[in-house]
Amino acid sequence: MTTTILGRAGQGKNGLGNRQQLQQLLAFAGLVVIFVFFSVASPYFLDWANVKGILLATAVTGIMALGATLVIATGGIDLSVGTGMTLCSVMTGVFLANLGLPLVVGVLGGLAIGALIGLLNGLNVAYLRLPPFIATLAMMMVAQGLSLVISGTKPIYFSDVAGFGQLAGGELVPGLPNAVLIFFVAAVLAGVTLSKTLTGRYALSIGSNEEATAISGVDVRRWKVVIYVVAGLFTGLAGVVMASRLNSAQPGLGLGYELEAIAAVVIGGTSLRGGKATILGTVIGALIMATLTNGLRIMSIPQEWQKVAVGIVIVLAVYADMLRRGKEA
Amino acid sequence: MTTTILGRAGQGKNGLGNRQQLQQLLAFAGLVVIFVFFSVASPYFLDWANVKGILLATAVTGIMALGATLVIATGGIDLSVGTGMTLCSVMTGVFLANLGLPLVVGVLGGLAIGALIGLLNGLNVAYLRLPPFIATLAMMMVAQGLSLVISGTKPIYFSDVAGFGQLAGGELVPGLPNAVLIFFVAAVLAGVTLSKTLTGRYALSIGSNEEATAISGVDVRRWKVVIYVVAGLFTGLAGVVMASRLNSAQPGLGLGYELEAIAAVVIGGTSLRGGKATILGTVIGALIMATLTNGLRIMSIPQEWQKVAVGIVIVLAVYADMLRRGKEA
Amino acid sequence: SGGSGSGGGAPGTGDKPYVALVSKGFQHQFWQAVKQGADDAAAELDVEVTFEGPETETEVEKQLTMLQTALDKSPDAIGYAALDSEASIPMMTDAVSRGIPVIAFDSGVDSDAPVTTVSTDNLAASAEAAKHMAELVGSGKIAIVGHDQTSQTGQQRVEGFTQYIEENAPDIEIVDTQYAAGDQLKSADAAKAIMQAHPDLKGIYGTNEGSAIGVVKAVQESGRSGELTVIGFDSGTAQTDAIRDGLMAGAITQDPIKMGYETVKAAVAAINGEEVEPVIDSGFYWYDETNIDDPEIAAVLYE
Amino acid sequence: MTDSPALLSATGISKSFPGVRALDDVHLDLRHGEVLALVGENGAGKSTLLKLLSGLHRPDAGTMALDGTPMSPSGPRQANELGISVIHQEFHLMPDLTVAQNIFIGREPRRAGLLIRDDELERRATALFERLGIPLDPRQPVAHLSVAGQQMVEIAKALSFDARVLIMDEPTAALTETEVATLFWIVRDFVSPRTGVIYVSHRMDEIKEISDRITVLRDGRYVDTLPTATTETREVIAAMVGRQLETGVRPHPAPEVADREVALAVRGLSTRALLKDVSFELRRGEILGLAGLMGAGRTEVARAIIGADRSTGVVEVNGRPVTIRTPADAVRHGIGYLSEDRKRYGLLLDQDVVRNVMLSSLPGMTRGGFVRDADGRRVAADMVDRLSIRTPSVNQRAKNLSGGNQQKVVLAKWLVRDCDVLIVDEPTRGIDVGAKDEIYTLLTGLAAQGKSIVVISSELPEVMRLADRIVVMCEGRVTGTLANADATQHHIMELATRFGADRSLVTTGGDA
Ligand SMILES: Nc1ncnc2c1ncn2[C@@H]1O[C@H](COP(=O)(O)OP(=O)(O)OP(=O)(O)O)[C@@H](O)[C@H]1O
Ligand SMILES: Nc1ncnc2c1ncn2[C@@H]1O[C@H](COP(=O)(O)OP(=O)(O)OP(=O)(O)O)[C@@H](O)[C@H]1O
Ligand SMILES: O[C@@H]1[C@@H](O)[C@H](O)OC[C@H]1O
Ligand SMILES: [Mg+2]
Ligand SMILES: [Mg+2]
Repeated sequence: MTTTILGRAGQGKNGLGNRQQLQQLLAFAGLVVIFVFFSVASPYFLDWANVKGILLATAVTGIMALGATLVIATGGIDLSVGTGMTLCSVMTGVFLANLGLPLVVGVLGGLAIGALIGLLNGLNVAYLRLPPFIATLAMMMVAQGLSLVISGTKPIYFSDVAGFGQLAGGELVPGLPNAVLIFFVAAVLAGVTLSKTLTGRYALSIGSNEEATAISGVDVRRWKVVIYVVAGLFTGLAGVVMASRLNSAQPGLGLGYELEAIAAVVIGGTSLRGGKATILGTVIGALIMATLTNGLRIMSIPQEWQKVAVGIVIVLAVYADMLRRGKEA
Repeated sequence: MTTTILGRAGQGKNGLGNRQQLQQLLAFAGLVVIFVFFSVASPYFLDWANVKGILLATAVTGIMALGATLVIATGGIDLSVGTGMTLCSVMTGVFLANLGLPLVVGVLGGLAIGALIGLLNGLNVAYLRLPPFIATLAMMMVAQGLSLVISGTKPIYFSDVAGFGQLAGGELVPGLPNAVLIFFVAAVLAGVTLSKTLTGRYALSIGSNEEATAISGVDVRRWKVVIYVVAGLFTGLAGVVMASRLNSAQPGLGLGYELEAIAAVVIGGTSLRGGKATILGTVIGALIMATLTNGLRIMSIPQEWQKVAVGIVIVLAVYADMLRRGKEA
Repeated sequence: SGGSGSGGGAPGTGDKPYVALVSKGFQHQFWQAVKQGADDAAAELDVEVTFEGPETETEVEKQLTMLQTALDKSPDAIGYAALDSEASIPMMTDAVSRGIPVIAFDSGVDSDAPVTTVSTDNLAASAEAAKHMAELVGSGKIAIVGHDQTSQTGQQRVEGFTQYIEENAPDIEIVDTQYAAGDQLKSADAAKAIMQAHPDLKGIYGTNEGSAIGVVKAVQESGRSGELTVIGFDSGTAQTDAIRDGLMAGAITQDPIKMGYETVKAAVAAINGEEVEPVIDSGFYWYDETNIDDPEIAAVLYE
Repeated sequence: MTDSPALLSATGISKSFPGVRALDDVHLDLRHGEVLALVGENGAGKSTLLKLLSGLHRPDAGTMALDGTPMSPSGPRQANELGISVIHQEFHLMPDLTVAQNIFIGREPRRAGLLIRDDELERRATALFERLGIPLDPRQPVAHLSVAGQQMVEIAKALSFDARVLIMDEPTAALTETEVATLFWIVRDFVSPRTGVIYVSHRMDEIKEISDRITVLRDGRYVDTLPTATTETREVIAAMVGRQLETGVRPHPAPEVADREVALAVRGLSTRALLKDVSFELRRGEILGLAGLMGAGRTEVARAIIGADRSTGVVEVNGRPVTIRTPADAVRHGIGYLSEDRKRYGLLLDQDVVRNVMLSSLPGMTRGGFVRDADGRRVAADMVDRLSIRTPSVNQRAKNLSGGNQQKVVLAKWLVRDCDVLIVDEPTRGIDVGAKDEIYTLLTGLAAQGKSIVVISSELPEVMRLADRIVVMCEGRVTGTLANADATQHHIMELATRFGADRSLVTTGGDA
């Protein structure tokens, strides 16, 4: 749908699969260029400790971005991932620290809250037919408010919840923090969901042509709800990981994360118009953002210039990526 | 495009013109309901001082939302309005307070910076074919960074610039702050632009079907640039009004305004998919947001619950509005 | 939540005096502590109090709108923590002309309008932090993780610190200052990057609660606990725990509860036409492992 | 014939849309083993009737029955389950999904109930294409297919169900004769004593060839059902339009244009994908036909000329070489292009007739920078009149018009723009016989006024009827140019298949 008449040279030589693989490789190339640049610019950059830092910095936003990718695939948008994540953190805190439920129950509870947020988003979008922007904007505010109300505007600490901090901070794979491991596993799950399950297939189909999908006998409304619920599960996971990493639930946090998550998705090559999405792209998009920020900091570029630099690099990276793909956004 | 086969009863009774008038009237009814509710709930609400406060609170976001409406009509999005507005404030400060240029020159300079921001956005979107989300996200960061760099991260005060504060604060029409007057005049200009000029017509055509518009002989790329530049002018105007209202340019401000502006546009009934837009709707959307916030504050609803309430009311308002329009978003 | 005693009806409609507080924020524990102090005073002095503030400390315009709405409720007094010391002057003058006394808190305004100013001297407080940093580090490289680049508080917390080091500790070099909006995760990421770029870094100063906890997190995650001197600002459970666990050398705390309390008290005095001191210093304290449980310190720390 | 109930019947059907009574007490019955043609002018209500049968819309009144059992499908899926398979006039495809994914959407084979087996999906699609003789690549994204390719996907999709009733709404509008032949072979193969086909078309020769009986609608009302074998085309048309019509006449000997100046010259036009060294000249007042099989590159020539695609070569307007990088440049040089794909490249579906008709001519309809909507409405009303566009008002949205009427709106847009050179690509796609003739008259009239026209059409009779000269293409090359007098179907087909190498519906081209 996004192919414009101008400059459609060289289109469609390969099937969708090949093209997308190619495109991801190229986005990956962009990431590599950034990596190489910083490695040359700073001797401290290519340290495992620093790379680990980048990966950790990617994890939470990255997990949110995975869910957002599914929603964006339908042509929707999810503005509630940031504060929704916070609400999941807070509820995990309520379950574990306040109510003293077992670890597993608390974590599943956190995920369930995410699913619930997704369910409400999905119902509002699919059955009330609200524009996703409105439905999830409203949810963003409601979740933000509820986080504060429920927590009494105070952080909830997990200090007494044995093992909770290890969820994100431990290293099941030596040298690799669990948060990063969780991110990667979640990415694989999201990838399989997108490309191998009905949820993903219908997400793409709805994003490609909602009316035609409905006419083809797919229960579009039901599947939209499913898609938002699945996205909500990722929000829940992000909330749990966040809480574990901070060993506390911070009710005031979250606003602004949604934009970062969506940016990661779009930089990765997923179209906001729906129909086209790539999880690998999203992972790379999230890594590009985190790497840029880290690299500029390592180079001690003054904060105000960092913003300018990130903006310019994003334009360059996405443009270069598109050039190679034959200007087909 | 959002109409699905399910439940599209009653569509297309009238031409586009009539339908849109109707829809705006109904959104207006929503605003009236909110107004009546708060008037009954609080004795302070219907005070002219308070209504003036609401209008003032609407002005800056409202002006930004006007420009955003044009961009959204094309199916694009402008994330740079918030920090772009700040950069225009800061530059107005540089022109007037630092360089001591004449008032008119400084104000026109501020507008010109807005146009420049729009020009860059437009070029990136039209000629580099970047997704509007990416192009304007990058601009959002660049503008934020530059505001800090140029101002040296300190506010620029206009205390010595005679008459500047009067621009927004004065009352050409007694009882009505100029900022509000400027907003209304800008809204009329935007309305005329949208419905009566080539810029607006082509914006809607591009949003409706970009490829068909191009094949029809419209120079889509050039017009996109024009549209973003016009939107940038509104950003510039918002910056000047903001600076005048605060009698200072606050370099740290701006982030988050873009979401509010876009929300006003969407609540007003303009579709993020493009092709449908209404300036009156945007004005009403902006008023709904400001009125809600104000009313809840006047009722001294605890701040955390305010968010929850605003979220819920937005869902209700938009849903009710859609119901009456026959579920056609 | 809400204003204490706001009960069912809107504040100001009852017969109790009504004091509207417009602060710089409300989600931070610091502001919640201010609010608590205000609520305490309200209960004690039998007045109604409302408390609100914008989400971040850059939102100057949002705060002005809040102030405007507060004035529209015709309160008997206004408490105001200005994000920008000049932008609100016309509104405060307006309040004064309507006979509504204004109490400034947290930071002052460049105007005669306020009856009094209840605040922390942030320059002095951060110099105190620097003094302890200098003593603990002796010489070498240190860095700062700031919480806000544009607000007066944010800037003074860096300025006071830097000035002290430059003037009194020639052997110490501040190699980097990065800002991370007081977000714990982002502050942690920033601190890590700084540590990475300066392997021989000896200390980091975090300018508010979120920044300080982020720095602790970064040191912990890099496995360098004990090697770096971390100095924080404000309190909150995470910070006090970090000090008890030896992860943080110490921190400056203000006395937010007193700040809130004194603000409301001064407001009531002004309403009653009583004389009020032009400046009320709500004070600040250095606390570390050694004095954290002292009663006078414990009293000013909050969770 | 028999007293067993009809395979599919509809009685007393009425359906209204706001401002339009689309169907009024219509009935229809499809017998076992027959192909029933459904004909009528544009906007007569054919598509609406089919949408009722397939559950896309609900009738306001009337009943429908399948094998005598009353039915009222609640939606397309239920219609499918009942054994009714429909190829709608408007495609319902997901452009970002592959051909195979489109065909089996909603019926994906899965492993352990969870993971979609795309290999199996492709295998099934391949098998289906082999059975139907359709050269499609199952892994191709639909976005990369031409209109004809998309049409074939719709056909394959409809046949992938185990249907008893196959309903086809103008399936051949986008197809050339070879593909039509394939389709007819498929239809004949499908028909058995337990099945039946409803076939909508404006092409009378096809109806003659494929159908057993013909049901005629006019203005939303039932007119008659006629046995094909014993009915003259003339009579069918008379029933459709309610009067006698002269059709199929070749123009008077072409006017002598050879000595007129060249309005448009194309020299050595090539594209990376397909075109190789395409050259031709178009003179003032001339109608030039472009003929060829599907994928021959006619559309691509047009798109290259107007700058919609990148190409190399020279385009001269009035003897001067011009640089055309975008369609806007082309229009500036007086060249307009009516696309074969009205939905994608022609219409603003969400906007009304006025805005669509004005789109190409807006700058000329402004005063002092302001658009004069009154002008637009007047012009649109005039066009609605001239082209007999069936619409309740000029403020009707394009998407609510019938297919043929949409096509007329696109045509109207270009007539209003009044270009010196007009390239029309399948200009009468979906337009009924009567209106077709009016459009032919209109085009010849334009040429008589000195406009130059390129007609691209997959219907050879159309090209032969209109064109003074015919350029025939095959695989991106010009294989011959014929004067109207020398052009016979046989002759053209010979040139159109001159290379005879493997063609594919998959119009990606490039690596041939
Ligand atoms: N959704 C709709 N809303 C309003 N009017 C409609 C709608 N669908 C069809 N119509 C109108 O109903 C009438 C019948 O349309 P229909 O599409 O059935 O005609 P048709 O016989 O298929 O014509 P064609 O040969 O042009 O395809 C037309 O006047 C059309 O404008
Ligand atoms: N809608 C389209 N989108 C993208 N490419 C197209 C489109 N239409 C045609 N093409 C390109 O044009 C080339 C040749 O097909 P073209 O449409 O020009 O042939 P044609 O002779 O007009 O036949 P037909 O239109 O019947 O398919 C194809 O290789 C294809 O790449
Ligand atoms: O300005 C505030 C400051 O006074 C407090 O110490 O921490 C939070 C800040 O936002
Ligand atoms: Mg039809
Ligand atoms: Mg063609």
